[in-house]
Amino acid sequence: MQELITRAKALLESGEVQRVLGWKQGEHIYDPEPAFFDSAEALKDFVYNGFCGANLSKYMIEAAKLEGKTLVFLKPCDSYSFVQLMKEHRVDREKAHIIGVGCKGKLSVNKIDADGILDIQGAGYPDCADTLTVDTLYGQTTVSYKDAMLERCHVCKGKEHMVCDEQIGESADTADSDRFAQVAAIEAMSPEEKFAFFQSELSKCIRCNACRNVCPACSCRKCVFDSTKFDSTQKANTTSFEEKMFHIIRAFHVAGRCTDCGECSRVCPQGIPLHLFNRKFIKDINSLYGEYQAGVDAQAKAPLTSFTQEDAEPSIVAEGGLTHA
Amino acid sequence: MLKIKTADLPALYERIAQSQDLFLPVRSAGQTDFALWQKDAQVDLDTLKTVKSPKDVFFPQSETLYSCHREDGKLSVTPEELCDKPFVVFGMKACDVQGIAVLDKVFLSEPVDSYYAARRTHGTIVALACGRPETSCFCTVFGIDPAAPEGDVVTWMVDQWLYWDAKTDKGFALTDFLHDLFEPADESTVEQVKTAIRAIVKKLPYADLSLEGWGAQAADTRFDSPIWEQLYKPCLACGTCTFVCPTCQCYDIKDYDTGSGVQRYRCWDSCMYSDFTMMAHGNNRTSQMQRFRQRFMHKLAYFPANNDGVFSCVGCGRCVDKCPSHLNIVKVIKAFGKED
Amino acid sequence: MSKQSELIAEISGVNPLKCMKCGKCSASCPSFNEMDIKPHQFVSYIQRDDIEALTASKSLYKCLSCFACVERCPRGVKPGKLIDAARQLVLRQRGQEYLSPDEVPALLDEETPQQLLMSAFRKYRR
Amino acid sequence: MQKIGVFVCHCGSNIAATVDVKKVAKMALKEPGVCHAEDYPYMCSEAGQSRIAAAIAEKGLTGIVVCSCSPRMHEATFRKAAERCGLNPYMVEIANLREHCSWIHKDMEEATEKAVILMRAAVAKVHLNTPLQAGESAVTKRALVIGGGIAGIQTAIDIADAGYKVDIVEKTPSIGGRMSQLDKTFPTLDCSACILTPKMVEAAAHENITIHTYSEVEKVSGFVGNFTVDIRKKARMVDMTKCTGCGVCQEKCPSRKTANEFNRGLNTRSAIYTPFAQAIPNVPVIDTESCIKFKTGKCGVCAAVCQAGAIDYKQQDEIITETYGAIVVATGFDTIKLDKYGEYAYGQSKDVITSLELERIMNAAGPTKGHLERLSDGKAPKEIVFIQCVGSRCSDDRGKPYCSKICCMYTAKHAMLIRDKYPDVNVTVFYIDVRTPGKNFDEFYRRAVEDYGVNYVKGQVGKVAPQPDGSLLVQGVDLLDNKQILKKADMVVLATAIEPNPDARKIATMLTASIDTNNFLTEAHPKLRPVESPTAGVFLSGVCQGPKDIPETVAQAGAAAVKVIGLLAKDKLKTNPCTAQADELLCNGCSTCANVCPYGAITYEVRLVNDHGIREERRVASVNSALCQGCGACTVACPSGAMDLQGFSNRQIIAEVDAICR
Amino acid sequence: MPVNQNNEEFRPVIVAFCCNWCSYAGADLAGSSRLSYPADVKIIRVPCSCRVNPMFILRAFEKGADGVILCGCHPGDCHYSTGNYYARRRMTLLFSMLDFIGVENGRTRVEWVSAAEGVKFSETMNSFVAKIRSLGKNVRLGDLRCKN
Repeated sequence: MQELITRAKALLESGEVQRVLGWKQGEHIYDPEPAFFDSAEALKDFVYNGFCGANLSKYMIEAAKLEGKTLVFLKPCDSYSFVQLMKEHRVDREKAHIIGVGCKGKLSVNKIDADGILDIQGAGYPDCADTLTVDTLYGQTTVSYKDAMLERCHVCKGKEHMVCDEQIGESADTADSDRFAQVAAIEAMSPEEKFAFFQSELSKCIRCNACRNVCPACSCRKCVFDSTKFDSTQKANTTSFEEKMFHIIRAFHVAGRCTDCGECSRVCPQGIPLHLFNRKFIKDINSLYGEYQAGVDAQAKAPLTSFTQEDAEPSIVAEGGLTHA
Repeated sequence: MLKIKTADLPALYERIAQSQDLFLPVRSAGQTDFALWQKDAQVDLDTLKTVKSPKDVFFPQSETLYSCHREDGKLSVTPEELCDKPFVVFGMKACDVQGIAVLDKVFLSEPVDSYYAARRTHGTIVALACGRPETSCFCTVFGIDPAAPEGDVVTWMVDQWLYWDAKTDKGFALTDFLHDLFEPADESTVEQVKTAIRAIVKKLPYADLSLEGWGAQAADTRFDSPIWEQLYKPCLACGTCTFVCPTCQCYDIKDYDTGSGVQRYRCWDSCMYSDFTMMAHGNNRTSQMQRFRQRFMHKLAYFPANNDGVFSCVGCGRCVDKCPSHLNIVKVIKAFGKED
Repeated sequence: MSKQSELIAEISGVNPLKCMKCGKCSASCPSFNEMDIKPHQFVSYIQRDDIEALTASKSLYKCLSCFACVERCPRGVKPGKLIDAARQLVLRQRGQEYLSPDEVPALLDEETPQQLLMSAFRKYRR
Repeated sequence: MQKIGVFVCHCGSNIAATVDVKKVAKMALKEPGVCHAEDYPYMCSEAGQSRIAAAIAEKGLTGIVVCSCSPRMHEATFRKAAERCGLNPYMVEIANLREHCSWIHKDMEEATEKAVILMRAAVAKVHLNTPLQAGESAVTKRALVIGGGIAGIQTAIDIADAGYKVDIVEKTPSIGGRMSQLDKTFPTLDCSACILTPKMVEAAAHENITIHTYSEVEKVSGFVGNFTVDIRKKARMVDMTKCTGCGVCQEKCPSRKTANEFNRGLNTRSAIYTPFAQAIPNVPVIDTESCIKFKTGKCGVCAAVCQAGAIDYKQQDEIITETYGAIVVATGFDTIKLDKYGEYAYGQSKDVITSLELERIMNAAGPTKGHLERLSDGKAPKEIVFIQCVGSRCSDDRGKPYCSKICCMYTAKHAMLIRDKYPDVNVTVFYIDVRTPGKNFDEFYRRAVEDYGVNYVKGQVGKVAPQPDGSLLVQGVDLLDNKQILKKADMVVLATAIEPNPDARKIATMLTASIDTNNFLTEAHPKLRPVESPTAGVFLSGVCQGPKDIPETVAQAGAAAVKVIGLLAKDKLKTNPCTAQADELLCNGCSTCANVCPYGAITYEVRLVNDHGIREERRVASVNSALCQGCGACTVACPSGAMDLQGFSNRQIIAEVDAICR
Repeated sequence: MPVNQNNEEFRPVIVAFCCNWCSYAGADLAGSSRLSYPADVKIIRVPCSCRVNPMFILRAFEKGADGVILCGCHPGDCHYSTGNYYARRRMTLLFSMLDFIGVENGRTRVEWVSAAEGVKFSETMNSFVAKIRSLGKNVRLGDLRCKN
């Protein structure tokens, strides 16, 4: 972490960058917030630990409007989002100085089953422990680092940064489960079971729009659900239809653009596994149109803006051709 | 003071539900929220904080106000019927009950919101003292005692028992209705529990949060502070904090075309949204900084200014737990504290 | 069409109406001269429902099932399949009156090529 | 709120017999905004239109719905009627009560109920219609003809004669096409070259015609009146400006083993070659695949002998970009491959040939200098069998389902010519039907039979078996005699089916012109618009549209030319106003829409935007409405809904959906 | 709610989006050839199959449609050359998602119908209506407010 601060200070002082986009120390170890630092002095609050899960790419849209360069720290998986945003002309590569920061898996405080958490040891970076020690109001407990990791880290896309000017810190590939296992398990359900599953998950949705607003792919200036263009404006779900409509359309709009960064699931206050929608599309796209990972190549043709003459017919769905693929 | 074995609570729920709707914390798909009790409901009194506050029992996320129907060129308007059946909310915490008190100030002052008033009239609140306060709790900062909530009935969970103390007429009526399920209890046990809770509360990290400088005068002194520019930056402009908050009371009114008519309904709105209070001329708060400032100034300055110093934050800490950017009212209060 | 013609159409999977009377089948047929009803005429019998004449004809058994007509018919009418279907009709009417496999060896002529035997099986009993 | 008038047409009894038109009109009056509704026997008639006009004037209608036949039939009629009354033509919507309702339903109640819903959907849509103005686009006064055969040449000459510039793009080194390969033409037996060559020369010499031979169309963009076409001019390796056409290079070329395409591979040619003597331009090309210089680097004979110094081994393909107002497709045909017809022994015996090969054999400039001889041994044949319908009228995958149309006549011609020149040769024709509709066609065929003694046998050939003695045993059938025929022949000629040029599909795709399952280009209307493609500005000439003989081809070529002239005569074209529009306040500038636009109509610009008081520079999409054809692909690709389509807007379609589902 | 098996009484609401150049003309041809199909089908004309936004399809279901079918030009024959290829990908993914969340997959369909295929148009509509009748009312995707 000190290395990051030193480098950031140097870049700020040399005038190379005007500001630093990173994470700021919160009240506890587990609540750092994304923050802009304008001065070397401000960097005293800079923090980088296992709880810095927030993907800073989306903040670069606003940063692109500011004078001068912004130094941004991107974890390997965040860098996919930045490339995708570059592809969509939403960020300005010229105005970004990207430090690819190492990552050994990010943690979710929600996955630590303890009341009254005061402090957590072992969540630092780069020296993270296999087992986290959790001090609470009601005593001490432990949890393994792996068990406290965000869902996305279990299907880690790897240690490589897709874009950066320099790299600081080691990364670890934390993948230990099949990215599409959950999707396949749902595909194997009967229609009734599928419906019941999503009904119970989506009925929790409070339409806070956190999933949308955190999503680097949902970078529309004005979302269709906020505009009158489709007579689709909704503030709150009134019926179960609206929950589905919102999440299907949201997933559809980011299909082929979603890098599977997992921010939607991370921020959902109701713990809805929203990544399932995106991953279903990714799985279908991979099996129908060839492996495609958004955010790898800013020049690659996106699956929904390209085609081949031999593409599968939509009837493949009714024929069950996608559920066993 | 009465008590009932926790193992017998299902019988109590069933009894209540025989004659009225019962809302209580129910676990579903891994999360606990207040919901209508049904036979197979997984009641969860262990989770301290439901994701959403129980305010939607009185002020639903979305409710129809009236319906219009057109036939043969004529328009008929049918107002939605007001709540006219008694119901019980079981398991509200001290902060949540205070949240309702805040909403009362808004909806029960003139002009009275008849939809809300009808529900308040018919609802009986059974409050539950907080067994294990959480790191994010800071209700005591607002003078709330989590060991002794307000409510029509106040309850405490002690070992295998639920202690039951009716406080109001509604509370006594409910207790009478259920009387055969209870046995008499000793108040001293409850007093011990209260003491224990108060001891934990003192250890909470935000227990000594200072509200100095807030209140009515902050409207003048803190509106133009440069701190806002710094604070709002990580805000994603989502509505999580607003929708989980027990006191946020803003709503939008919209029309839904059902094909055969129009339903006019209202639904929660969030001052964090870019189209909040959007009108024909545009929006009166055009930047996210302004919207962000609005939320906290409303809770900590404007509301007390208009309500005898009562803050419209109850320190439940839900926004602290749920903000995707780990941004929250505690950080805001502290940021200004440091500045002073 | 009568029941029998329909049956033939069903067994053969052939639509006799597709025939354009080009004669390619008859031109291709190695047994043409031995047949009383010529391959290109099969469809006419079926179209005019004269199945009796067809099943009584010599052609039924003169067809070698070489399938040259099936291969070459430009319209997919496949007279070889039609006549095969007619044979099947006859066999069905005749019931169980056919050789059982254990009777065959006794009737075998040393000189008979194996291939002819196979096509004979195909021809007389599917 | 709009003031909407609803006009329900009886269409005589076509609609009124199954739909209660009075009820539809009555129900219309209950719809919001509808202040006038009436029914009338023929809305499209003069009287019907004047009723619409009267209602517009009296009630001050701002939008109208006509419940009638398909909009594809009379939308234009009613739009014009509205326009005459001062109502914007795009304030008219049609509810299709005939094709989509009365004609397919029998039950009156059911049909009426549906008719009311269709009317409602149209009313709901028209509420959201906005007046649209057709834009104008200039017409480039130049036409492109793809293909330099008789069809292309004729079209080009006709257009050029009317005073417009025309370019011909021909793939091979010379114009002339299939017709240049023919010997004589039916039914007059005049020499093909004698009538074609003057046309070729005329085209070459025409001041308005530019010929690009040895060239191919590479890319087409744009739209009617404004096509932009990339043409690849393949490297000839011979400088057109220097070559005198003396032919010495071809004589001296040491590589002489390449199959001669012009002679259908019946003999060989040199690596530097002109396809035939009368070629235009008379400038050879080097076939780099055969040329020793290109294969080994060691040769250069042609350059050494060329006195004009025209040989240029360093020439590269060149791409030129031209703009055109109209494009004519005249890509012609080829004969099908016969590899699936093993029974005819084509490819197995040199003496089984196609009719087109016979044309070359009969031609004085052909491989046998016009002598009828067997290609196997050079002997004169005594017995020749012609087989008709080889690959034509086949419903299987070996051949083509259609009649190739020209075979009956050219076979009669061949038979007649042979009998005329070699009376001792017996000619037998196996046929299925002899089809001779055409002026003097049947007379011509009868002459072959009656005057020249050609033996016509009704029946097909099952097998052609090459015999050890070099003869061919033809096993056929005489259906009229009900006899199988075994005939020894010295030569068998196959009337091979024709198919569209294999490049037709590629070109149709480039032009977004539609094409049928047999790769013939589709006409805009089979009866009324036979020389136009459904794609505006693209016209069809010759066999690319369907099998034709020379007179028909020339006639169609002229017809296509007239259509082109009619188009080029206009200075401006009205453009479809139903184009996409980007809302700059919603646009993210993400380029997704541009990625799916087939017309390149969407560009991006950085613009100062005032978004409810926030002024900032934004990268936003901008639609060139002259290029946009209104497909709507961008509207769905756009995640924020910034892109919308005029005339078919999101809200209009949703209004229709709502009206239908309510 | 029980699933209505081949319920002849049940009159489904079916929205058919037809592209202007092929399928709408195919429907016209079905009409002029008097090839009948149930009146439950209501056609909306769109310029091209690629104009159909998934929002339109969900909207139809929201407002009470029991089935939605999209008809366009055959692949390779699009008037705009590529529109139906985009539509094909979009609809495949949308249908797959609807299937994923448990909506009966027979409720949506895409068919390519050319201007010459009046017979196919009518056959397609007949079979689609039969399918929707067998599936019964759409209860999984409707908005409850539209039912009264």
